[in-house]
Amino acid sequence: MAKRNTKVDVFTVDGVGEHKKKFLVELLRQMTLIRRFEEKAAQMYGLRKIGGFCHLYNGQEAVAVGAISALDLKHDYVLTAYRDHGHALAVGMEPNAIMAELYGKITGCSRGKGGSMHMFDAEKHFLGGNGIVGAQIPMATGTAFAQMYWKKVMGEKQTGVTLCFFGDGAIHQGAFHESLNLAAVWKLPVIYIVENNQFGMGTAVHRVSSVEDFEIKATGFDMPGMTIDGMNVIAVHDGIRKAREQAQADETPILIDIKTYRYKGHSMSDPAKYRTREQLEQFQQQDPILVLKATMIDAKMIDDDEYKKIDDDVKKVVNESVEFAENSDEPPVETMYEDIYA
Amino acid sequence: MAKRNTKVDVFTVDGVGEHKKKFLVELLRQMTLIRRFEEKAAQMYGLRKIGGFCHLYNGQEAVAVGAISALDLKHDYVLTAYRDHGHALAVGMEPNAIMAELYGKITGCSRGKGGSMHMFDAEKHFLGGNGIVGAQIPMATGTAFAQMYWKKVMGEKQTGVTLCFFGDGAIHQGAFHESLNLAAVWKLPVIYIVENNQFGMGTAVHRVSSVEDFEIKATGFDMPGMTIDGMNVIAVHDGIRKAREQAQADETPILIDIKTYRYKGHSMSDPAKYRTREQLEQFQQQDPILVLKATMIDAKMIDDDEYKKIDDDVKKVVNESVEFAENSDEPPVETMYEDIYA
Amino acid sequence: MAEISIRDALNQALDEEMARDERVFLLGEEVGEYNGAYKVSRGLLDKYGAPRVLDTPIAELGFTGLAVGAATVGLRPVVEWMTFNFALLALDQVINNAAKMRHMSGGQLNVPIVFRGPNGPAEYLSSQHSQALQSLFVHIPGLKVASYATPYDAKGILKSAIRDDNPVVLIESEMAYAWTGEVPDEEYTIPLGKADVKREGSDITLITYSKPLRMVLEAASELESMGVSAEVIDLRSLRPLDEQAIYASVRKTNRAVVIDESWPMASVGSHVAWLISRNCFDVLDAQVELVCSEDVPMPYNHRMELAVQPSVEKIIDASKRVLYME
Amino acid sequence: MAEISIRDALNQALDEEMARDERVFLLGEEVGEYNGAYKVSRGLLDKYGAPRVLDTPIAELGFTGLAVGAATVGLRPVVEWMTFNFALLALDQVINNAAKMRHMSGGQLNVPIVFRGPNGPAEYLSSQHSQALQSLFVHIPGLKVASYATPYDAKGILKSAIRDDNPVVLIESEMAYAWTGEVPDEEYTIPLGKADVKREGSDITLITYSKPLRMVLEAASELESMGVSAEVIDLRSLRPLDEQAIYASVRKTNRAVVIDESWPMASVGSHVAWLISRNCFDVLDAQVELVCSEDVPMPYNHRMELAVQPSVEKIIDASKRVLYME
Ligand SMILES: Cc1ncc(C[n+]2csc(CCOP(=O)(O)OP(=O)(O)O)c2C)c(N)n1
Ligand SMILES: Cc1ncc(C[n+]2csc(CCOP(=O)(O)OP(=O)(O)O)c2C)c(N)n1
Ligand SMILES: [Mg+2]
Ligand SMILES: [Mg+2]
Repeated sequence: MAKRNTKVDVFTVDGVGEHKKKFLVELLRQMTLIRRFEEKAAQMYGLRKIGGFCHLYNGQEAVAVGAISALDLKHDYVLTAYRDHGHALAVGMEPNAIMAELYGKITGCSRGKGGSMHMFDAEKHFLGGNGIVGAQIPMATGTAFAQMYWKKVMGEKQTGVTLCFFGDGAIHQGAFHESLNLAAVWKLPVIYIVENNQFGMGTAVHRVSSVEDFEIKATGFDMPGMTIDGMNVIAVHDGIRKAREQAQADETPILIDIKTYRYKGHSMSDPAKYRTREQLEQFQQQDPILVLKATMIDAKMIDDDEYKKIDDDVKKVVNESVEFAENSDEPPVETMYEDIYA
Repeated sequence: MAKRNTKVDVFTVDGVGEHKKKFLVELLRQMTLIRRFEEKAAQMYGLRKIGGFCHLYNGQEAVAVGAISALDLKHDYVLTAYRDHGHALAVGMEPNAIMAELYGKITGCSRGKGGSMHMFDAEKHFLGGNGIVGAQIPMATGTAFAQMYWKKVMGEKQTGVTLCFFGDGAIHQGAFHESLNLAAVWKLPVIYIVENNQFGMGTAVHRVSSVEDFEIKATGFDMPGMTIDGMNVIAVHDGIRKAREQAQADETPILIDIKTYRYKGHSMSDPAKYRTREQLEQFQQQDPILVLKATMIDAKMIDDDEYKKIDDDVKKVVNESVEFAENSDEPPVETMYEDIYA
Repeated sequence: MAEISIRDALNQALDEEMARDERVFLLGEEVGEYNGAYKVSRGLLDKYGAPRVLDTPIAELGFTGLAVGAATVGLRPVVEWMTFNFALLALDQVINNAAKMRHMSGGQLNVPIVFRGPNGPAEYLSSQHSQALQSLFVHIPGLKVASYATPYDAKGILKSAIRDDNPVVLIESEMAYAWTGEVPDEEYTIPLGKADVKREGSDITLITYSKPLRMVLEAASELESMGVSAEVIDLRSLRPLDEQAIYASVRKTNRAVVIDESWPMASVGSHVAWLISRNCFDVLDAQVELVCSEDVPMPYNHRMELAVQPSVEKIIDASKRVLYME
Repeated sequence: MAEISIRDALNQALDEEMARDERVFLLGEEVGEYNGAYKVSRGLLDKYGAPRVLDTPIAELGFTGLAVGAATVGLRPVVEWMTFNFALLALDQVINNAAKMRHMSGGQLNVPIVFRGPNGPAEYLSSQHSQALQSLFVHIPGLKVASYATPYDAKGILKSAIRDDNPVVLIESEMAYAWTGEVPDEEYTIPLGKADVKREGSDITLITYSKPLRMVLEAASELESMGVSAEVIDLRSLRPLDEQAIYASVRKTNRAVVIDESWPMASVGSHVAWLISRNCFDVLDAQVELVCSEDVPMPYNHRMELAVQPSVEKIIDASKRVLYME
């Protein structure tokens, strides 16, 4: 009764890889937009313009941006949990609609019904925004099922893959295990991405998990697995692009553990006393925005002025979203009876 | 994104190993008792003395008998699913109480309330008999938790392990995955035994599972795993004895895949058309009773006459259990209000 | 008109809808090769093949959630739960996802899905396998819930449910799958949300749904022989409830008994009984009685099993109380 | 007597019972190092250490079932569900195992366990996080269910629940954790199963439990200023229900309004309203009214959130209807 080897390799990329400036600037812009958006959301939360649970994405930007930039959202789908502002921005949703949703306004993407945890954009193939830890995993397996079905049954030529994001905490839900088996047996094109930010609320990964590298769980489903450096947006992009190709070519699900870190508390009400200043600083030294910026400066693709312009543009967009939200109407109370039955 | 090795070794034992005659005769007797009991139950079901779902254990006798014979039921616990007559007999419950329960009589172990799927004997540390596929897995993790707790918190010197039996079908339930992680993190002395009889109802293992050797799932929890030849009762006994020692010494859960086969349909109403005569016969050639008997004859521990005497004794016990059940009273209808709240 | 069983009526509905719309597919444990634990899906795998008919692993939460996800992008899954007892494992996906997805997305996503399977007591199964769990679903806004106790209703309602753009939970009964009745040869559907007067009467209204319907009709005949004219309403739809049909009848008879095989507390039955008590207060000549299952887990022993459930005798007794008959 | 919050009353109850009985332990997400998502378990990990206070993985089905198993062999777990919304994942273990183990084993096994945590709407949380789910538990024989809305009741009831040999579900409310009130310095318990008259009156009975109690008392004051004397009954225990206490009051006032923050259909509220309608039929001067949440999933927007829930105004309106006041 011995144990098996559970070592993994972390995939990363040195320098800019094979990428062009235009593309990397776009990644940089998106990450900066998310960072600035979250800073503003925190500020507005402090002013009580936003209420309830508000889970910020600071520190994890490279995951959503790197992964989603590898998709074709005409065909692919994205699902995630309640920490969803970053993904919503990365799929290209309007900051206005997201900020207005945080304000609970009728102009919000979910008409003020969903709030922070429930961003959706059906047209952009972004299906939320789920508040129950792990509950998006079966659903995402289902959108991948539809992608298989459209091809096999309905003869569609081009169908995509589904990207399913969830946290290191969610991995212990039975829903994860049931879904991976279903996806493996039915050969569904779904890429399961653990956004392994080291904590589920106040609980460090090792306190509730017997393995810290989740790629290893793929073995139990005879499924390919991978581990990616999540502070490096290029690594995330390249890794997910390969995974996407493999998922389609081999008709297989893939499990990917992306190592990242959340800078803020779990939600706005969490002072995050359960971790050390040192750990936080260690990750902030690999900040995904700074890393990409530095890499691009090294590669002479960008300079500080150019970055400042990006940042200024982004700040303007974010400020406008606040203005938009402020000026939007509250939903008429009668709308509480709407959007329930089709 | 490669896959890992998922090969396993099957543990078995040649000949009688290091066992004495007396012990092996007892294993033989228990397996024969179960076989004869189930044959009688089938017969009584045909006569409508027994109703509902009735899941027989024919073919799998070596699993319950081999495993439970490795326990100390003063300290250890056993939990299983609805296919539970064999385990009930193996822990030493009275055939009378089991048959009466099948008849729904007040003298049944569960006072006629549980029936075939819900055999219990609290004194013998047999905690059911659970009808929901996989639902005993968290519960068994809980009795192992209590075993740890008694030692750590309450200072008890000697506490045992928990044996948790479940089917190859149950392994895809989220409950399995959640339990294994809990047991691994909290170092609980639980031995998870997959009674891998190749089918969950009419569904062959490979049709609903991406792996056929479930030992491999231990890897995802960094837990020891093992695979045992379940048609060989000595192998099961020796394997579980070792696992029990390791679970206690190393304070660890262990996952064991025991390869076996069910001779009858899933329940009495199933004609089992989903499998081939050949497959059935192939397993019947390794019938656990015949194998042990042959091994013992080879080792000159027993002869045909001696076996016939065992069989005759067992048949008598089984016939008496029918008589007991026939002559027992129906539960008074008012007892339906009893046994609900303590 | 052909005389067929509820089992076959459901099979026809599935078959016709799968033929009509390629997006409709069926999944669940043993629905394919085994032709269904209760043979409702007989022949469909042969006819449509995988993945239109899919045998799932025993993973209720996972395959239910998978179907919910597939529905949000336009497929139309029919999920068979082998029994509702096992659906408790899937409740999170039904309540937190299926019932809320349209709402949380501000109307962007629909979830056109059917959840169905046998519910309530069968025989000799003990407490984990004999639960009538509809009240848990009826409680939840965002779901529709319906039932049937005749082949005609079964076929028409299942077809409507499959075409509905909302999550619809259909409660069936193992004991009733073999019940037969006439079903038109032409295609038809029955709108969700409509109760049906299964027998007209003037002295008392008996309100029920699903399996107890038969026993209620029997009780009505027996009442007739006692000189009492009972109207029998089959609710069929539980969410939404056809309140107008209920009140119209009670306003005529001034007396009502609700018959529900659920446990009493926080049940469909006690809810309907309160609705009548409240909305017909001015015309009620007696309290509204509820005949339901005893408030106990179901025992295995068959005599006790029967004693736990509603019976013709219990219905007559309740009717007599409401009619002030001794 | 000290003036403390419900949060601290619960904390004291846990602390005292853990000190009294080594078999009592607490498990749940974030109950240990984080001191509880809502700080109910503050200090307990420091005082008792692991494994008496255990931070679990996010695996509601698994850790709930683990606790059920531990209870069957004599430990006395207190399971904290971070909120009841997440308990839907654990329902199989609660309904099919905890509530049935004693029954299926013919009385051999007890399951002395407490399930507790916040239930019902808080603020700005949308539909997956704002559900009052008690009706799903109250429906199930084999469970006990109770609630509290004062520190005194909270402490006394939690202590009784921990000492009870049955599975007890305790519904709490995030919004009420900070509510304060007097709690005796001496040890005490409150028996499960007993309602409490929180205010005496003679013209109308207002029946409620849990968080709405405050609002009901406010409504009662307002009614008083209108010349109406309202009696307020806090059910506290939902299963079993203290029916006698309810009927005794209604037989005095002849009028009743039930206030429940659940959805209406198949709810605790409509059940109690029917019980009164049936068992006080002879003395009721008006229909029994139910003030509950709107039958919709909870929106995030705060104005709508408030509009969905019961309010003082809605209670007054319902009371007026029952009193035939315009
Ligand atoms: C089923 C369920 N249980 C508990 C919660 C409460 N909760 C919300 S977030 C969270 C931690 C999740 O951690 P992780 O999956 O690592 O995601 P992260 O917050 O780190 O992005 C918990 C316990 C929930 N929302 N759903
Ligand atoms: C949660 C749940 N789902 C479905 C069922 C119906 N069911 C009973 S046994 C069974 C097959 C189980 O197969 P396996 O675990 O391999 O055990 P075996 O019958 O082979 O011993 C199924 C699907 C159930 N009892 N519980
Ligand atoms: Mg995390
Ligand atoms: Mg099997």
